[in-house]
Amino acid sequence: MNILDSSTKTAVFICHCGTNIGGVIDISKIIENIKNIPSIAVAQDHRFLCSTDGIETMINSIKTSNADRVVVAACSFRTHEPLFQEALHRAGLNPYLLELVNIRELCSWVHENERDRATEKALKMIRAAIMKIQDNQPLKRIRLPVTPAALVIGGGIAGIRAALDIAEAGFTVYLVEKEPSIGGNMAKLDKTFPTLDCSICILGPLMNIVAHHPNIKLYTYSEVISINGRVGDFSVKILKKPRYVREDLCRGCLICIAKCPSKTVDEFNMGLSHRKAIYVPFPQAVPRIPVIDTASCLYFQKGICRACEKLCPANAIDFNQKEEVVEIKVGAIVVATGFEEYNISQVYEYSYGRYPNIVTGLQLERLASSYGPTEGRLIAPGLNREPRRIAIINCVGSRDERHLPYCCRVGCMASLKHSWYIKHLMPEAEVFIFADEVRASGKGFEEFYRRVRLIPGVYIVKSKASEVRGNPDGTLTIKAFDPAISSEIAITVDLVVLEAGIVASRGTESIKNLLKLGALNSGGFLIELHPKLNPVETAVDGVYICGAVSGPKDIPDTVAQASAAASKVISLLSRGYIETQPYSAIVDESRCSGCGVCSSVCEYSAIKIVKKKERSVAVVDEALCKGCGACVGSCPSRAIEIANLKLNQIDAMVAEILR
Amino acid sequence: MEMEIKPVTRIEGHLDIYVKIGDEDIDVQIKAGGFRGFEKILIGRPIEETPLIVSRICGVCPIAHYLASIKAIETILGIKPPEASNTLREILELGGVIQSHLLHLGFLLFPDIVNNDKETSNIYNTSLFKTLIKIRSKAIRIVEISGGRHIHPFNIVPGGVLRFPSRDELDAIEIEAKEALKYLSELYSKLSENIKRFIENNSNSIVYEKTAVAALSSSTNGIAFYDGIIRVLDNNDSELFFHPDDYIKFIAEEPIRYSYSKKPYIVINGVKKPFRVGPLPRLLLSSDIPYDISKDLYRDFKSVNRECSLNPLLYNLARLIETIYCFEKIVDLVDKIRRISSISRTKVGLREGEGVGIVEAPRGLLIHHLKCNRNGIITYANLIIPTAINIPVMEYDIKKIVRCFIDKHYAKEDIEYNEVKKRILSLVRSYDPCVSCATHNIHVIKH
Amino acid sequence: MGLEPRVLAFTCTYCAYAAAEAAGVSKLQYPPHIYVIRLPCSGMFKSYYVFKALREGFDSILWSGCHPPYDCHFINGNYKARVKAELLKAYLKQLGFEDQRFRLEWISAGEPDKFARIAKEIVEEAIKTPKIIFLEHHEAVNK
Amino acid sequence: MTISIGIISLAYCAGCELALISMKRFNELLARGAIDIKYSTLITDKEELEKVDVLFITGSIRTFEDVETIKKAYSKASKIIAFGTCSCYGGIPGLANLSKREDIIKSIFNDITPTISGLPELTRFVIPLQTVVKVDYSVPGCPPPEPLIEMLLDSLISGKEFTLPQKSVCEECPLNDGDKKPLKELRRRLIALNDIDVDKCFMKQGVLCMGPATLAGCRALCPSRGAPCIGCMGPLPSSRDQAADIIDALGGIFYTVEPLEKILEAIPDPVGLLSMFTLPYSTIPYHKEVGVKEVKRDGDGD
Repeated sequence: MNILDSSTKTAVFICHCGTNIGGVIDISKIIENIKNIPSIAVAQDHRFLCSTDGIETMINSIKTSNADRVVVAACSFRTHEPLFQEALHRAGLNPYLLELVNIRELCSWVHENERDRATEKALKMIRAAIMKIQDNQPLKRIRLPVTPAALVIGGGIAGIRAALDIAEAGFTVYLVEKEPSIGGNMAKLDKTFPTLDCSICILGPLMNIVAHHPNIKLYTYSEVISINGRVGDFSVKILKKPRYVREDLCRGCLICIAKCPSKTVDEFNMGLSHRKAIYVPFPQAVPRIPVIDTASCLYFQKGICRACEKLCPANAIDFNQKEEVVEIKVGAIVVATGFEEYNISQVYEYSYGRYPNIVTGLQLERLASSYGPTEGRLIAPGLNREPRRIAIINCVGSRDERHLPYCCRVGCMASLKHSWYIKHLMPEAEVFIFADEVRASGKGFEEFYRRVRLIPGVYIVKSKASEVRGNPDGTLTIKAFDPAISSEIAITVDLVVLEAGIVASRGTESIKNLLKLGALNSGGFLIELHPKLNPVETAVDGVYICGAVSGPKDIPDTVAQASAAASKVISLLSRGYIETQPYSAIVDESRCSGCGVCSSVCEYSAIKIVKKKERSVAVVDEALCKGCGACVGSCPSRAIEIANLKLNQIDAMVAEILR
Repeated sequence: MEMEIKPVTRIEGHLDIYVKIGDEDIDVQIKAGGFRGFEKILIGRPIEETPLIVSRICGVCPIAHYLASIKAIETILGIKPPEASNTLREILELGGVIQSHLLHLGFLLFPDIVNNDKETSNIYNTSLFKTLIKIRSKAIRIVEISGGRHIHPFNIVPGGVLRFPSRDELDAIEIEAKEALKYLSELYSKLSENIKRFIENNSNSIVYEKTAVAALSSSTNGIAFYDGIIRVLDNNDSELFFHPDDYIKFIAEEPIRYSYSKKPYIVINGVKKPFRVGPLPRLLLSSDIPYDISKDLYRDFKSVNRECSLNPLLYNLARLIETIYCFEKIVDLVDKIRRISSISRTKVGLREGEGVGIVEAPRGLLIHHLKCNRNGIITYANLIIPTAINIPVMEYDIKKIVRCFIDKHYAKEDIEYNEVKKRILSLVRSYDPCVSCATHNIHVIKH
Repeated sequence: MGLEPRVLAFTCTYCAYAAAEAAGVSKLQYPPHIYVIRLPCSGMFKSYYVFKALREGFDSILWSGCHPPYDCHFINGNYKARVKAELLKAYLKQLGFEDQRFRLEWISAGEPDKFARIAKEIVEEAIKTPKIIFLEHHEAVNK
Repeated sequence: MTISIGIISLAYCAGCELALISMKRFNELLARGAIDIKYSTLITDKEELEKVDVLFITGSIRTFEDVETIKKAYSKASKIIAFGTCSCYGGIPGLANLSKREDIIKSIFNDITPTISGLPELTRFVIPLQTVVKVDYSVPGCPPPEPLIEMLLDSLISGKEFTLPQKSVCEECPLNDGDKKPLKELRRRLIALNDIDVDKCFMKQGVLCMGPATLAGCRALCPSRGAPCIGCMGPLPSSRDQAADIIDALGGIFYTVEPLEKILEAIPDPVGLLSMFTLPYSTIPYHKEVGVKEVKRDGDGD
């Protein structure tokens, strides 16, 4: 657009920012220059434009000069754009008719010793902005309604906490858990560090509240299979796997389990014991409704038995149950799919999986648990007796470029806790912790560390173990380099505990793909919107993450994040509407060929190709569009543009700088 | 005396002729205009794009260029296309020859062979023109089915063809060819009479120089357009055969005094000789034709013109016979293609190398010689074009015409300019020179 | 007239532009020949901008965005820019233009020093490289 | 009413002229006397161009002789049509803009320095007609596709304005389903031949197709008959750079390419492949050495 015959009237305000700008740039010279541009209605400077006086001056000048667009040359849009936009609004102008030029950070502060050139550069920047704003359009944020319900994926402590918080605020929550019971990893722990609370004693009550909360609809033994839509309006499909036990009839007497003749490996006890083909994972399971495992059930495998069906007093066994797909609508989604232990059989030097007396940290939790395979007695699996000497190796797979480059954040404290378990159960035992450093940075952690260190018989070897090897008598020898004596040492023990690294749980990837979230290559953890300022938001509006799915965390951090995610959901749902940011992509249908490049490029599924009058054209869902411009950058027809950052506006800036 | 024909009309491209009649000798120079520089353009291009680029050398015979380079590339990559795709290429090549020949008969030569006084003043409104156009449109349809598009086709790729025609499309080729043959048989006697009359009217008794002739030849010494070895008949009637890959030993190019162009010569026993290529040499070199209609016409033609005395105006008649032959061969090939499995392509991979592709273009022998590096990028390209081969011979022929007129009139001042010009033009047009091809890079200029 | 040489920098809002602003906050000095245009994301890369800027008289063009793999605020805009830049560089190279006329750099919001260093480098390079003037089509017939 | 036409040609292959006279419609108009070819060295005997209603100019400008031809012809027609891609955008001969004219001559004449005058001198680089003279209509295509010629003839007969399509080949392409999510990685066309399905969108199969960046009007002739578009129709009206547009699309679609060198394995000749027909028309129309003046700097100054 040629500003010489422009019918627009532009107001320009230049801020001295005290001496921050005015001390370097000759503002009066710039004002003189731009006053000659015909479309300029007013060009003014001010010592502090962001002061109350500055804002009032701006508003008055805009009103008296009848300006219809405004260029402010001052500082960063990040800090000051809302303020100046509000000024425009008060002066009766659409706030998007503002162009803020940063002549402070991008000019006066970085060219302090070159006043003339800095002045020239600032002038060009301002003139370019004047050219650019000629084509700015008034923009409007769009309001869209929000479905007052939320989906929480994952029934561990994070999902439970988030679901409860949202439900307490009065909104419907659908809590989906793939296992037969909620509880997650925390239900497997015996105690929690550093306080040594009984884990299930603090988790169990919450699980029960969830089960009976009027606002929570619980889907256990279920998986999310499809998610469509946008913030405020997601449609979700949940696949309910058949339990073969009718939830409406079962009273939880568990007679069926007692009479079931078939046994198989118990996953909840980490493979350390056996369970029946019909089972509840653990005594405190919620819901307390058994599940038939078809892989080990005699009826499903051989067509015989049906003992459970015959003996069930409630006639709840139903071998004909089928998969069921439930469709729900929600306004927000919380992903809390948690973690699992890294597959440490890949850490070959520690021989996990090759000797029975090598267990992971979580397996030790089960061994120590009163409802575990040994009912709280610490029996070494391969010895059938209590071990006398135990080694704990830290950082197995973690902080290791070959495996997981990051710290698991809980292994150090877990190793101390495990030492405490051992000494608590067997005061005579000796415990060797192999750790090149012990990280104890949380609340009460250092104190716990001191407490464990003072227990006689707990030794910390400040070194990474180099190898674990089995001996013919069933014992194990650990080799390590001890820096304290600058020599290699070898310690023979009865049991080795490997504190395994942590990765995102197996189900996370499919959820990530359904929601188009970002994930890290190592560990598969989901990426937050901003690591500092938006730790529970994601790049997809209306989708939040909490707990170990976004990275290794201990329980307090997980719970805090869960509540944070819940509060984000609550504020979204209670507001009842969303406002889209107005910088969305705009399709020029006279140019669009419907080639589909933009819709394929869009990471937010905001663009669809639809038939309009026999011709295919791209249509943007403004509610989904983030205004990133990936489509603009890829459109071979130059048919799609971002509002107020159109191609000709960039051209105009480029041309003006070169003028 | 000097004479200038600028531009030569009713030929493809810009061609100017300069004749200077001195006291002792006659100097003839043919200047081809236009310049594009394809051999430079080709350097640096990926080999698979080469056929698409060389096709743009000429809009009249793109198919010949296209297929010659495909063959060169396949030699480089060491791949053999499936039989069905080779047959389809041959159909395409024949279709291309027909449409070029009929362009010449129906447009370029047309004003000379139509008796327009009988019908209408608008030669394009004669039934002869309309029929020729109709036949040509059938050839175009055949090319479109086999090559994708009739000017600058795209269906052929290194290793085979992109899309193989469906059963219905093969049927369509057959139907078009058969219909064309029907029209041509009806038209033949009238058309050949007109052409013969034109030849008679313009030949007088000029005896043209006998030169060597060359063409691709099948294993049975028959006409070969797509695949064969090169057969040369020297002006002393001795024969020479060589394989396309050996062309470099037998076909030389050298710069000439008045031109920047390299002109091709055939080397026979160490002697460089100009030679003719095109429809006439093709017919003369062929032992026989196996098809019903064209066999008789061919035998007829051969019996009258047994000697290779070579009146270049006979090119016009040869073109008509060849057109019929090509349609008949297409019918034959469609029949063959139905009987073999229609695998479209063989596997291709890159490698470094060098390859020569030779086909018979409508105007004669066309040679593409390419080299590429291991990334499949062209590093060398040499193209030998039939029109360029014929230009030196055309210059001899024009000299003969002028000489004949001088002999007739004794004094060169008495020569009737327009009469000579008419003769020269009919001669040059008979060769159907394709100057775009010839000037893909060369420049023949006056001094 | 004006500052010579001239460098145009396209920056993404969340990383490179943030770094440019942070360079200002830290008062890191660099030559004033560089002009910054803020785009939402480096994925908005349009090759057209580079051609146009070069043709119209910019001596060098810098395209900058967030570090791969995870920094991009819009998931993978930087990857899209990366592939386009690679093709564009090869294209310009084939047309005989020096590598320094077009640069792609990843600058995170936490690297103001890197922004200042690159700005300085690119201007210094531009000073060493001759200024180019394109012939118009009608000038091709001047002998 | 009879419309007199003339056809002149510059650096060309005659394909455009042939496309015109091979049109059924054109031959009908000829027979009816609605069109009278006043000048064409291909099919008429006239040696000089006389006044005509419509002048078709085919081919690009490569020599000073071409310039003279235009100068002589320009005033003799009431309507000038840049006919064919060479005339509109430079065409394949335009790829010669990658080399200096001296180098072109040298490569062709085998290092024999020309000593004889009379050679029409080459222009510094190939020029598309429409960049140096005003044309009434430009009709791109190599050769111009039948539907477009049909439209042009309609407009000439009826006197209505001729307008080019505004959209890309994808719009007309039967293989375009509005989705370009790649099913395979980007590969070189030759390599892709080994597993390509010619009835599916080529881009999705990881094959460079210029369709998205190429003007419509051909009814997607090549893709609909099994070949990827090579861009002969030139850029869309909003653009001068097919290369820029297709690079953008490729980057958006194939952003996961790893390692990055693979992208250049797939596109080994960016200029030749992405500006095959339009280099002389694009924003940077030639190799730097061909058309760029370099001015040494004294240092950084104001």
